[in-house]
This record gives sequence, structure tokens and C-alpha cells, in this order.
Amino acid sequence: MSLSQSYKPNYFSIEDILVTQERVPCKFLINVPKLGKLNPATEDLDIKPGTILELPMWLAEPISSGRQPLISIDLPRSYKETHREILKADAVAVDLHKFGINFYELGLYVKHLDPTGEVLKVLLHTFQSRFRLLMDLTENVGSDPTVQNRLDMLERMLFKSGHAARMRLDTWLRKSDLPMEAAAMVVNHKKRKRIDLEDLFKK
Amino acid sequence: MFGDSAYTLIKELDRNPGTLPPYNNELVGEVKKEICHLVQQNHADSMANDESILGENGTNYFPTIRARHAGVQRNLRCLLAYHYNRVKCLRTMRWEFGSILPPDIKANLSSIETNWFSKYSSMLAKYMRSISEDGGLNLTVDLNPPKALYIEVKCLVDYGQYELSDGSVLLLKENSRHFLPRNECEDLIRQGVFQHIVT
Amino acid sequence: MNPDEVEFIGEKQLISIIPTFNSSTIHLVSGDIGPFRASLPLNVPLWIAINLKQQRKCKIQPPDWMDVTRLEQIKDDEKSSRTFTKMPSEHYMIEAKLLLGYAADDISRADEIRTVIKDIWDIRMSKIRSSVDMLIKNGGSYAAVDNLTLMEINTMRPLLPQAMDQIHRMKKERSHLRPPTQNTTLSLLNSSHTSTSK
Amino acid sequence: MNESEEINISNEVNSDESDSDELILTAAQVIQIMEEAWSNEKFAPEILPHKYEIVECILGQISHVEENLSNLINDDLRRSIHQMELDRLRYLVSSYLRTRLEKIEAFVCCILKEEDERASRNKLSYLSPSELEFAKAYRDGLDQHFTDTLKLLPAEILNNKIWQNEIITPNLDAFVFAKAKSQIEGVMIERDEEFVDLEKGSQVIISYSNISNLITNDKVSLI
Repeated sequence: MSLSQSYKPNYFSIEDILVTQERVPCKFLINVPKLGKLNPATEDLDIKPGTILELPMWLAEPISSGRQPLISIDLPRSYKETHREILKADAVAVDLHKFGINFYELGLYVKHLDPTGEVLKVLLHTFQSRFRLLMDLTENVGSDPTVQNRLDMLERMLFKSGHAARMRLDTWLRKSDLPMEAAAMVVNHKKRKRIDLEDLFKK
Repeated sequence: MFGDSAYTLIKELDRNPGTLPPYNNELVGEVKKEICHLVQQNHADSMANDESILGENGTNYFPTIRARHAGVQRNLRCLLAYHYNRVKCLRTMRWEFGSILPPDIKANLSSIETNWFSKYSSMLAKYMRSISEDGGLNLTVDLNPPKALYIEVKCLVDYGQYELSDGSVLLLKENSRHFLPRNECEDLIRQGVFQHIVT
Repeated sequence: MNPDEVEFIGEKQLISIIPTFNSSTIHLVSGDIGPFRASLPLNVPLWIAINLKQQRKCKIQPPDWMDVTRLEQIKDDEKSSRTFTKMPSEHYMIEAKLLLGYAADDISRADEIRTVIKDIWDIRMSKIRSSVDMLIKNGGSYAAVDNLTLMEINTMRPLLPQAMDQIHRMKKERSHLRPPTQNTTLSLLNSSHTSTSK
Repeated sequence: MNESEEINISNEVNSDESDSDELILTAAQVIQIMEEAWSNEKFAPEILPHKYEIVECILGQISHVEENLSNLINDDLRRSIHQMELDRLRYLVSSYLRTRLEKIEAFVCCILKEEDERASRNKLSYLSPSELEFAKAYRDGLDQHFTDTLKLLPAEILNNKIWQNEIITPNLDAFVFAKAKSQIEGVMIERDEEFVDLEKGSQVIISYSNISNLITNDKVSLI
């Protein structure tokens, strides 16, 4: 595939499905009959108003809107003030993967829960201050492979495509010709076959 | 909770980028069953709702229906995304392997997917034939800008005899090196038979 | 774009060669080249020059700017300028790579030239890095990239445009899963309504 | 070799299909247009108006030269230069058509919807006839695939064909590198707030949505 498009979620995108699987703290505002099993802490048949539960974003979002919301969503911890302060102080030092695997994407889903606009500000600030780190990473990999592990999903996607382009440029600068390569899926297929065979010998 | 099987289905694709894991018939069936189940429950409760509006102190099931409905939508989205992304992978395979897939990959397809693959193959072939007035243009070759007319390649497998377009026949043995016209090599490089040697 | 695709564009650049053979004009689709007279210089596209050189059918006449003194001057200018200076050729890096790679024997002081050009490239790359970082830090949505060659612009891809896309998306996007699929809700309820009324 | 054996290509090609405003282009100009269309298509997030006449014209030239190449059997040098040029042209055209095909597949529903709108307003189609046919076949194939795989689900879900409403659209805000082909005044860079003038030859990085009309008008090219 030669089309290089930026990540933008759509209905079919695997990444967005993974993001919306993330759980957010919710508080039930009204009684919801029969769905007590959503709450592992009780054996009640219904969910009582006032119940506090973490629900996946895909469920929380549609039932928190409309004229009669069933729940209210609270800002997840990573976006609350204490965490925002950490990011404001030194975003580059933070292990963003630990902060939230989908820090930016989930942030975009919850930013409206914060009327002050601070969440959006911190998303932008974090992305913008960590960009240099990302750029440096794409250029000299090999030095410390663990640094990659400190990136969130969106940063990893950018890193991957940036790094691949960088490697192509380096080869171009070094070699007389860019080698033509086997198709990516063919390579994967051969690798898999080799692994399968190795399994066979082990048995 | 509901939606969990559907999530597992998507996770499976996420863990195997660039390959096609075996079609998970069982899990797809489970997700479908869950959808049917949720829809049925919603039907039953919405009828109960209608009746309770007529009577008094009935339970309001509308919140329950909304939550389940979100579950139906989620399951549906995962199902469609699962099939869509597999089709996209198959599409790339058509370009990279050609219209005949290796048997171990073929075994991972559902029969509906096998169907789609051959349909895609023929629509692509039809399109490529229609490109120019005389005979069409094969778009699955000429993938890189042409450089030198001749290139050096190393053979990675014992391939056997290979006929060049001028009729001469080469014996391709593992580790043998050849100096060949670039356009005669491209396909074999893509298939992983040759390795392109550059200095 | 891959570097070899940018190279493909740059290979159209005309270059002067001295053929070692005689031949009449070749009528290419892209225009005529030739006639070729042994030891009479003529201009041909870079891709033809390299091809002939590989077959030992010509000597290459390096472009004027491929000269140590001239390049040292360019390097000094580039160093002292805050902005990017204009390069002597729109495809200087491609020409340098191909000519130094295939025709080093036709270029005097080829090794020194290789070093200075590499220096110039590196100076410009480091300027690109700091301007790209600044552009992202300022959250800019527009920048001039005058005097950068295609190959240099290409080194900013995909990281810079994709990062700008993401910043733009963060600023713009209203957070919503997707518009709620109301029609399905309605049909779900409607169908049950019809069944009760029956 | 004597001159009579030489390949002769008419360097004048009539490339415009409209009779009223006939435009004579040389083959070199046709290639120039193709190269620019290739680059624009590679970098534009959405599909651009097709250049089918240009493609046909170049493919015609290729087969014309190929037919004549056999006359050059005893001149390896000339033969190889012709051969290389053909390889270059074939690459250019294939790469261009491949890029379009990838976009057609990725945004098939969106593209067909826009084609319908264009047709209803008597505007020129962006897809060539064979691309349009392919796009429809591709959409129908997907539609059938989803219908088949969702079998056994409740009718109200199947009949809804939700996948037909979930259209994948190109990101028109994507940032691109562009070069001005002439002096352009008042290009918007910040929504209704900031404008810039572009000198001929100047290069910028800018949101595609701010210059998309300038590409179709041939005022800027993507680089």
C-alpha cells in the first residue's frame, strides 16, 4: 500500500475499537432494571441509582447523552488535575504508555467532560513537547529500544511510519540503488512457515 | 459482560498485523448469538414497557433497552470491522501473491471470503484489461521506479528451470547469482525467490 | 514518497556528457537526444547519462557547482544564514549521489566534494529539525518551505504533516463516538410496536 | 543503421477531446502533465479528476515504440535507451493508476456518492469509465460480503445495512506540501482569519482543504 494517511478513526478502525473499549468511571443516575450483572460487586437484579461503576467508553457514551441520561461520566484519573500537573511540569519524562495506552485518543473522547478546557490544553501541550523526542527516536533507533515502550498508541503509530521512512532514506544515502524487496505479506508468510516448522521439530 | 466476545475478535486481528489469522467461525457465531439474544430481550421488555404504561407502577425498561441497544451496536461494529479488515488484508494478498493463494493461507479463509477473493481477482483483472485500447496494463508489476536495465540477484531457493522472455532457460539453484534484466526479476523478487543485491 | 521516487523525478535533470561513440539522433517520446559525435559534449537527461556511463560509452562533465571551492562557499553561506539558502540545483543531492556513485573517475577531487556536500546536507537537515520542532511547538498550521529541494522536503514526511494533522484534529474534533444511530433504535422499537398492536 | 530504420514518433499529440477548444500538445508536454498528475494524486488525500486522455496517449506511445523496437535489433545501445524510457513511462502510468485504485477502494462509498452528485449536476466525472465500473463492482462486492456474513441476524438489523451509512471519508484537512505555479493572492490559512499571498514558485506546507480548488485550477501542484 502506498497511500500514507494519518490516523483518523472511522467505523471500521481497529484502533478506535480498542480505544472505546477503555473503561471510564460512571455514576448511575436512575434505576436500570435487569442489568445488575454489569456490577460484579452485587447480586442485585437492577442497577440502583448512585451506583459507581467503570464502563467501557462504547457503552458509557451513548447512555450518558440524550434527554434522560442513565449515567454521568467522570473524568478518568489520567486527565485529572494531579496528573495534568505532572504532564505540565515535564511531559517528556513521563512514561505515557503507563499513563494511558491510548492517552490522546481517549483524551479526545473525554475532553468535553472538563468545562475549563484544561484537558484539551494538556493533550496539546503533551503532544507538542514530546514531538522532539519522537523525532529523535525515529532518527537514531537502536540506542535505547526501551524508549519506544514509553510512547502511547498514537505516538507509536507516528514513530513506526517515521522510522520506516528514515530507514529508507538512510539506505538511499548509503547504497547505489534501493534494493527491490519481497512483498511484505510474502515475508510474513515465510516467517510464519519457519515458525510452524520449528514447532514441528520441537514436538 | 456483553461485547466481550466481539472485543476478543478484534483483539485477534490487532495481534496479527500483516497476516490473516484463521477465520474464527466460533467466535463470530457467538457474537451473532449475543446480538440475537439482546434484540430478543429488548423486544420482550419493550412490550412489557408498552403494557406498563397502560397499567400503573410498572417498571420502566427503557433505560435497559438503551443499554442493550448500545451492546447490539457495539457487537455489530466489531463484526463488521472484523470482516472489513480481513477483506482489506485479502486485497493486499491479491496484489502480493497473485490470484492463487498459498494453500496454508487459503485454509484460513471462510467460504464467503474465498468467494470475495475470486470476485475481487476478476474485477481487478477486468479493470486492468480495460486500461488501454490494446490489451490492458498489468498494474501488479512496475512497482518501483526503474533504474539500471540489468541487476544482480541471488537466488534464495532451489527454484528449478526458469524461462526468460527471449526464450533462454536458466537453472535457478539456491545461492546462485545472476545478472538479469530488471523487469524479468521483479516478480521473483516480490515472491521471495530472488534477493536483489546492491552495493 | 520513497527516496527512489524522488530520485526518479530528479533523473530528468539534464547533464553534459562527452560520448565515445557516434550515433544519430534518438527520437524518444520525451524528446530528441543526440546526435552523438565522439568527443563532442551534449546534454542528456541524468538517467541516460548514468546508463551510458555504466556501459562505458561516455565521460560525464560534472555540473559547474560540483567544485570544491564553490561548494565550500555554499557551505559557509548555509552555515551563517538563519534561513535556507538557495541550492545551485533543485536536485543537488540526487545528482551528487548518482554522479559520485557512478562517475567518480570523471570528477576531480571527488572525495572532497562528497564530504562538503554531505556537510551541506547535514547542516540543512539540522536546520530542518529545529524548524520542524518549532512549528509543532507553536502549533502552526502553515509554513513556507522555500529553497528546500524535493529530497529535503521529503525527509519531513511523514512525521511533520502527520503530527500537524493530529494537532489539528485535537483542536477541531468535537468528542463524540459517532452520531448516535437513531434510526436503528426507532426501527427496533417500531417493529415491536407493530407486533403488539396486531 | 540508416535513418529509415529509426523509430519515429510524432512529437505532436492531440490530447484534448473537446472540439471547441483544441489543444495541441507535444509528447514531452503530455509526459509533463502526467508527472504532475502523478505527484498530485500521490499527495492529495482525496481522488482528483482523472486524466484518462493523458494516460491513453502515453500508453499509445509506449505500444507504438514497442512495435518499432524490433527494427533496432542490431543496435543494443539505442535499443536499451528506448527500453529504459518505456520502463520509466510504464512505471509512471502504473503508479498513478495504482494510487487512484487504492483511493477508490478505501473511500469507495464516498467517491461514488460524489460521482452521483456530479452526474446530477452535469459536472465532469472524476473517475474514468473503467474506474467507475470497478468502483461499483467493488462496492457491490463489499455489500454482498457483509450481507452474506451477517446472515442469521435479526431482519431489522440486516435490512438496515448499517455499513452503507458508515462511510469512510478522506481527511481533507490533511497537511500537504504545495508549490505555487503562478502568483496567487489571498490563500486562507486559518479559518476566515488569516490569508497569505503566494509568489510564483514558492513552497509551503498547508492544509489540503485550503488549496484543493487551486489544484484543480492548475494554480498549485503538490510536491
